[in-house]
Amino acid sequence: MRALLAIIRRDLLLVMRRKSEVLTALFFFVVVTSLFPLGIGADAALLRKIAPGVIWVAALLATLLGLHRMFAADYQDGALEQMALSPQPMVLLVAGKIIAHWMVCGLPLVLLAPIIGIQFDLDANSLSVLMATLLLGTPVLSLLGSIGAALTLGVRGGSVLMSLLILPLYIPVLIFGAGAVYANSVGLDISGHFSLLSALLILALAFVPWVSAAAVKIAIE
Amino acid sequence: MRALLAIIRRDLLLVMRRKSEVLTALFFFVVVTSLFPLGIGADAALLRKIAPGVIWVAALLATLLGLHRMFAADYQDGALEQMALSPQPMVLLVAGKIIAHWMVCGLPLVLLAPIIGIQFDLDANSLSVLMATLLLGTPVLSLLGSIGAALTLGVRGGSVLMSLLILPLYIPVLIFGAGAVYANSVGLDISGHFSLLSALLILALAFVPWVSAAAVKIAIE
Amino acid sequence: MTANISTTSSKNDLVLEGRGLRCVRGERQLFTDLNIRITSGNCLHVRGENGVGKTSLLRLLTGLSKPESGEVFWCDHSIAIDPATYHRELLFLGHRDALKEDLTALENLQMYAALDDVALSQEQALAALWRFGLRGRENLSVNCLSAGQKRRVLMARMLTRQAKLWILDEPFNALDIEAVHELRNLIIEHIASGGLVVLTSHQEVHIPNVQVLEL
Amino acid sequence: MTANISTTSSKNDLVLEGRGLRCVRGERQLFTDLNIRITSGNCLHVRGENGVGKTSLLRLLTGLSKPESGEVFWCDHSIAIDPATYHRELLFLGHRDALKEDLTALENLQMYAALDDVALSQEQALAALWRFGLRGRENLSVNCLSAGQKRRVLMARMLTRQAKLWILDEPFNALDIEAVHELRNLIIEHIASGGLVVLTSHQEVHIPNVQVLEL
Amino acid sequence: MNQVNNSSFSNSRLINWFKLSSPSAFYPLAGKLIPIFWALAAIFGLAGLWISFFVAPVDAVQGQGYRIIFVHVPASWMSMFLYLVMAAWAGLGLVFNTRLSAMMAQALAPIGAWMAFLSLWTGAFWGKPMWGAWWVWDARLTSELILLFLYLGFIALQASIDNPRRADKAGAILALVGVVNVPIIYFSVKWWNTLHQGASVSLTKAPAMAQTMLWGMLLMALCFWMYSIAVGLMRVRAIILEREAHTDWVRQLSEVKN
Amino acid sequence: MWNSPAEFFAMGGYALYVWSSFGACALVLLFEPLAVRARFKAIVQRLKQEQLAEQFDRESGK
Ligand code: HEM
Ligand SMILES: Nc1ncnc2c1ncn2[C@@H]1O[C@H](COP(=O)(O)OP(=O)(O)OP(=O)(O)O)[C@@H](O)[C@H]1O
Ligand SMILES: Nc1ncnc2c1ncn2[C@@H]1O[C@H](COP(=O)(O)OP(=O)(O)OP(=O)(O)O)[C@@H](O)[C@H]1O
Ligand SMILES: [Mg+2]
Ligand SMILES: [Mg+2]
Repeated sequence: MRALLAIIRRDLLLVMRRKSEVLTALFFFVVVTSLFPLGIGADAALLRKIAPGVIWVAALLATLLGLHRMFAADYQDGALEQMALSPQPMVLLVAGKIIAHWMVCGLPLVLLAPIIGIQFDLDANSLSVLMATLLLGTPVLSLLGSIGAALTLGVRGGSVLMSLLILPLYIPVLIFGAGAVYANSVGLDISGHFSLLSALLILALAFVPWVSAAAVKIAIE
Repeated sequence: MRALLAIIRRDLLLVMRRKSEVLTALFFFVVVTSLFPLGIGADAALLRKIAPGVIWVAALLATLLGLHRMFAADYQDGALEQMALSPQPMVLLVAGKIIAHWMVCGLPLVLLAPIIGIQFDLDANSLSVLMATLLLGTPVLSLLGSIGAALTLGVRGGSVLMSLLILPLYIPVLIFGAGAVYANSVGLDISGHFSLLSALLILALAFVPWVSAAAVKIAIE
Repeated sequence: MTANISTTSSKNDLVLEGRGLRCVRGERQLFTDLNIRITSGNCLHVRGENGVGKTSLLRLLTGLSKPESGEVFWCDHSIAIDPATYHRELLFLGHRDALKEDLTALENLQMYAALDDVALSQEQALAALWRFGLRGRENLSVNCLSAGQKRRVLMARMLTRQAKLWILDEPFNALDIEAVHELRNLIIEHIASGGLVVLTSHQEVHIPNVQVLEL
Repeated sequence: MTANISTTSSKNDLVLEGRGLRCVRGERQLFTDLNIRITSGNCLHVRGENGVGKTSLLRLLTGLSKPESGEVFWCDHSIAIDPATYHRELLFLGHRDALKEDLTALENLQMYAALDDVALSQEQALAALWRFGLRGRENLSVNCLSAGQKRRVLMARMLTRQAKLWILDEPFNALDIEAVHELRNLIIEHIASGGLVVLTSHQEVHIPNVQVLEL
Repeated sequence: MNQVNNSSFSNSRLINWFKLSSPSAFYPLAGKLIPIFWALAAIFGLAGLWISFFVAPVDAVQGQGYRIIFVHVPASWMSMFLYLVMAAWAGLGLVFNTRLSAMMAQALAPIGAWMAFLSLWTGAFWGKPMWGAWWVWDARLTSELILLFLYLGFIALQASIDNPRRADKAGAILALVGVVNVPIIYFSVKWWNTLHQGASVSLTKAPAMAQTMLWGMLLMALCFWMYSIAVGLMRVRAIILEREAHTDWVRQLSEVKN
Repeated sequence: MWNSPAEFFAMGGYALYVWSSFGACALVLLFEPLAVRARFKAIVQRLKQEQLAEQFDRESGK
């Protein structure tokens, strides 16, 4: 437990040392979502229709962008090796890193989503559903992402390869997440979407840290 | 001139060494464009409307993803330092790297765009306009991107910071590029869009390599 | 095996043993059927020309990579079976310094202590850094340090980490004469207190109880 | 700290000169009013403990960083004015090896030759690699090479690059005894043919015409 | 005592299996099997094509266009089935650290990717006349596209890791994670209301399509299956030679000797 | 069922779609084994060359 906290603290400290890094995932999210009205035109009805999809895709990409940071830097300078040689089980360290990643790249998106939503002219009800789906979905994104980050360690062109591996796995989250917001806006029942998202989260929590730990071990060998 | 070719050859060789890397920017493009219909829903008329915007945004992001490769790896292992110490002017080296980047991350997008367009149900005329705008626009993206890549060298969290610096610069390209396709689809004249895109390209070609070279020099110091 | 009659002697006699180690890199066999045995209070100096497989051997001994055949034992237990207890006793320094460039020397030290489950007060950490000539630079981020100063931070880690077995890959690199001296003393001290050391170096090391393994 | 060092030349050919150099890192002044002068056929060995500013001085001399005050002259021309001609004469090896890990040793060598505008045939490149014991490993990608083998690739580059001035930061690191010997011969050869060498090293270097600068 | 005997017995059986699972034993065996599977593929293929073009009657609704079904369905089935087989081999390799099973997985991936591609391609060429669009974003089509991405990701990951042992393990992890997608493809038509046809072949219900059509589809599917095995074995032989190039038994092979 | 080859190839107006599908399948299914065979030949060739090189080494060593 102490080690888990230590690793979270360490990762957050590293992020804080570069103040810009805390904000950049956020800004990326904001900029990408702002690009769409520019590329598509400012038709309010159209924007409202595509809002959930666009916001969710932007969240996906923003998460992706921070993923390379999860293990790559530690791998390169040998710190990951040292962690593998510490008496802590690898799963714990991996879990710590996933949590830290979510706190930097996931949580801020959830908090910022309402502001973006307003830009797309969503009403209060939709906004709250959007936030709820993001709150359930972004941890899954961080978890699944860790697998890709671990598998592509030390592989040249890793960050692009990683997106290739990870994005297909993200699709269910995207479908249910954006689907819930859309269903809500047309007055359908959304409890099904939420229970599916929760199921994804629970499954991911239960299995992914072990998978990622195995992948990290393979990479170090 | 010989050095320019040498640097292009070198960068392409490095990419080829990882065969996957040639294809991954492409696949990223395909995957991202496929995400949108999933997030937004399968209404064909709606998709046709947002297609130019989505494809252009995806092209932007795909270019962005390969940018970190332009200088960062060379910076980290000291190769960029060695290049600065070679008797070639820095501008030449930077130009070579930009060309190599475009050949890997820009050109394939142009060639692949029609297939993506079909997924969004665009007609043949729109497809050809789309390709033409991408052909003019992607070099600008590579050029402008090089500035960001150079400025964020050695800065931790650089790749995220870079997107932040670069995306605003990309906005004009996005607006004219996507705008041309949209204008064409509603039967408006598009020569204005094209001349603006060409002007952007010429300006970028004339100035950007010098700016990037200066930024690289600052980073090495 | 279920009935494991552990005959561990009450004396703290630690043994690192490699039996029949074989290492293959690419299509090249670096060494085969290598047996080594080091006990408490001894130092093994692995020597050999560049590329002969010293680093590869050290990584096998830490358990970071697996031998093609053969096994490594720590106090008669295979290290593959219970790595956590083995790692508790182990300190490995590789070619790379494994310091986070954005953190200060002090923070790096404290972070590793937390990961290694070692209690380390601020004073102890500072004292360790000062001992190796980093006074006044404790709060400088590591990327501002010179090549030798980074290695000195690692020496401070060696001091604070209470590991019995040290595996050091070219620890004398980039150190100035005084620091080399200091490090040698540290190793001698460690051996004297019953520790084990495995190291590589291209220079002579003047340490008592040193066995040389020519690869 | 102030220091003055100069080597007397019999003939009036190549001269590297630093006049009144001052270097500040962070809030710490590393050296001030440093004057150095090296002429053809001489070697300057910069010494000093870790963190005293050796690497910083070398980077000033290459023009990679600019001095706080003072200037560096190559044959009486300030290097800031026409870096291209200066760089044509210069070879710098830093702490990092600047090899692309994905390319083979041979490709790395050829790539640098193209960048440096040096004609280098395949045979020459291979001969250079073979001279430094890399026979059979020319086509192995560099990340498969051991620490010392990477440095040997750099030595091959020193051989193929026709530069007059070599600036080498701890070139003996990670090399085995034989390679150290080989490198020393290379440097002696270079000096004998009228080249200039500036190097740092924590060990003694046994080279004729060597001037020592204690920082 | 008894127990010991038992275990040694099963051990010897295991050893037999492990013997076969060594590349040197498998290589010649594969060489012998390949022509058999080619022959089977040809027989099934000819029969299947005969039925598809000359026996199966015209469809009342879709006209002759429906004949695409005879390649579309086998390709779709194989793309899913091959993924499962590939993941199973990869998983075996990960758990038991057998080289051969990892090589099998590696050999199957490209075939699977091609099958997924063919499923998409033929589907698109079917969709244009039937639905009026080359592509719609329906659940089955999308999940099949994801399957293609998974195959490509697997291939790309393995290609970009130099160390073959590490490539095997990393690939195995990815393949196993991706297995989740296969049931999604299969049940997508059931779970979501979509344009795409539901399963018309089921063990419980009476077949919903004409008997001859069913036969044609099954024969073509068998042909694709045998084909996949044949090509898989061919590729695995090449991979074995590449990976084991430095071993003695490869040097002794007649095809390698001068 | 078919009265003439032309009718067969016309596929009741669906020629483009049917033949594109079957054609693509045929192409891919043919291409695959050819590619695999090329790969196999390349590796065998390499192995042969290596053996030759070794032979030369041995002979010149004597
Ligand atoms: C790119 C587009 C398409 C893809 C990716 C696709 C994918 C699939 C897959 C994966 C299956 C096998 C699943 C199963 O057996 O349940 C399948 C079966 C089938 N598909 Fe498609 N399909 C596409 C387009 C079409 C079109 C346009 C039609 C017809 C209008 C069609 C008709 C069928 C039929 C009849 C089956 C057989 C179902 C059965 O009997 O089980 N498909 N397709
Ligand atoms: N930003 C900074 N703030 C304060 N001090 C700094 C900063 N950057 C570098 N320094 C100091 O400057 C010195 C750098 O010296 P340099 O790297 O030239 O050392 P060196 O003589 O090469 O040492 P070594 O033998 O260890 O390689 C170090 O003492 C370092 O602490
Ligand atoms: N993938 C590979 N293919 C072929 N040879 C390899 C591969 N990986 C490593 N090697 C070889 O294995 C050896 C690695 O040795 P190692 O790094 O253990 O050397 P070392 O004794 O530590 O040398 P140094 O003194 O230079 O650090 C080198 O000779 C290297 O060329
Ligand atoms: Mg080594
Ligand atoms: Mg230094």
